[in-house]
Amino acid sequence: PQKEDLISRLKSGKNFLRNQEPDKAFLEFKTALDLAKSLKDPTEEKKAARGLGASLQRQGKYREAIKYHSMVLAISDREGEDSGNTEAYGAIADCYTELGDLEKAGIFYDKYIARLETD
Amino acid sequence: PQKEDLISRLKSGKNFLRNQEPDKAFLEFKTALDLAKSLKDPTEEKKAARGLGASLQRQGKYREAIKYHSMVLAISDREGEDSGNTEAYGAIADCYTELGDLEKAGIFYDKYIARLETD
Amino acid sequence: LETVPTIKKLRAYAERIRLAELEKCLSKMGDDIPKKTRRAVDDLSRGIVNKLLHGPMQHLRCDGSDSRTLNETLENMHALNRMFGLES
Amino acid sequence: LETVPTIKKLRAYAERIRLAELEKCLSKMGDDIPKKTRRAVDDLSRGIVNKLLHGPMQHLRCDGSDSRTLNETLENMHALNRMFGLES
Repeated sequence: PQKEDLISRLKSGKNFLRNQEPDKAFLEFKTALDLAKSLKDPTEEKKAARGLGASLQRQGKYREAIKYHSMVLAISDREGEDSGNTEAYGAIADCYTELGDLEKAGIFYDKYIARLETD
Repeated sequence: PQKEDLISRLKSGKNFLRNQEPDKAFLEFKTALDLAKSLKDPTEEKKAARGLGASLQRQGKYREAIKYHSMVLAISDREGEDSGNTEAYGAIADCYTELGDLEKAGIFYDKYIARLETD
Repeated sequence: LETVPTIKKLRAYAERIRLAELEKCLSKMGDDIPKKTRRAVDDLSRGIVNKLLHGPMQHLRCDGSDSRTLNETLENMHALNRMFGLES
Repeated sequence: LETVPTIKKLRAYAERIRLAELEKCLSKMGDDIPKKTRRAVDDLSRGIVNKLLHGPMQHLRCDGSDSRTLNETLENMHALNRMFGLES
């Protein structure tokens, strides 16, 4: 069913990322995101958003990547469940670093660092 | 049989160590070492020797601890299988540091560090 | 702010190690790893890396209000660059 | 040689983190963990710690033959003491 398709999209997106094919990864994660939304599955929705962010980062599209990494934070806020936030803060900061906006990067790294000792 | 007794001695020695009762841990590991020898089981023999070293270290008996940690290295040489050596080198160096012999400690830390990147 | 790129490089360095070791671990565990196990192992790898990085990361950030702190922060950065080979 | 105690303290610091995270992981995995899994998880925790410590540990040792290296080694030591709170 849809859930199986979702899981397999996430898996294949990950494999494309590993094999340095971020454009193909992006398409898989995009489908996964739509599926996760229609299934109302926030955990998988976060995974898809993170995957989309990572795919765009690998392609040097840092502004768009920030959009998707921020989506992870938004889902956390919506669900009152903050798994994945540490990684999202770190990734957003990495993107701002690449864009040369060290001030903004610092702000997000501070959030990232504050969470390193939590689980 | 003997093998089960050996495994349970190792386990209970570990628990005593965790509960800060190194003298009781020592006795368990000692029995385990004898069992492992009579069963000719080098893997468990190393675990027992390491446990004995750790128990003595916790009691401040560093010279004796070095003897047992060195036993791990000797078993490795005998069996041509070097698992546990990284930890043994590090522990021996720790003991020499406690004894104030920083020269000897340095020699063993060098062996330890050289192995950190291997598996 | 000069230390920001070092934070990024140190994160990437640690993540490479984490992923390599995680992959080795999963391949040793064979196929059909229960989801609970898979999750626990992932958490373990992140937990160790994050807790080990916490101290260095914190000491790469300073509010810059006094120069002693700033100098120390830069010294920390230089030491981390050397120790983890982050400049190359 | 002055850096030797720092090596010991850094090892102990990392080992505390490793054991705490390992215990959390094993408790999440429940009872009856297959021996292969138990072993793989232990190797994972050691692998990550050892590989992360390799750089800093190496840079705490120097043959002392030239003073530049010695100075750098001492700077590395001071930075590690600060960053991991090893002096207290």
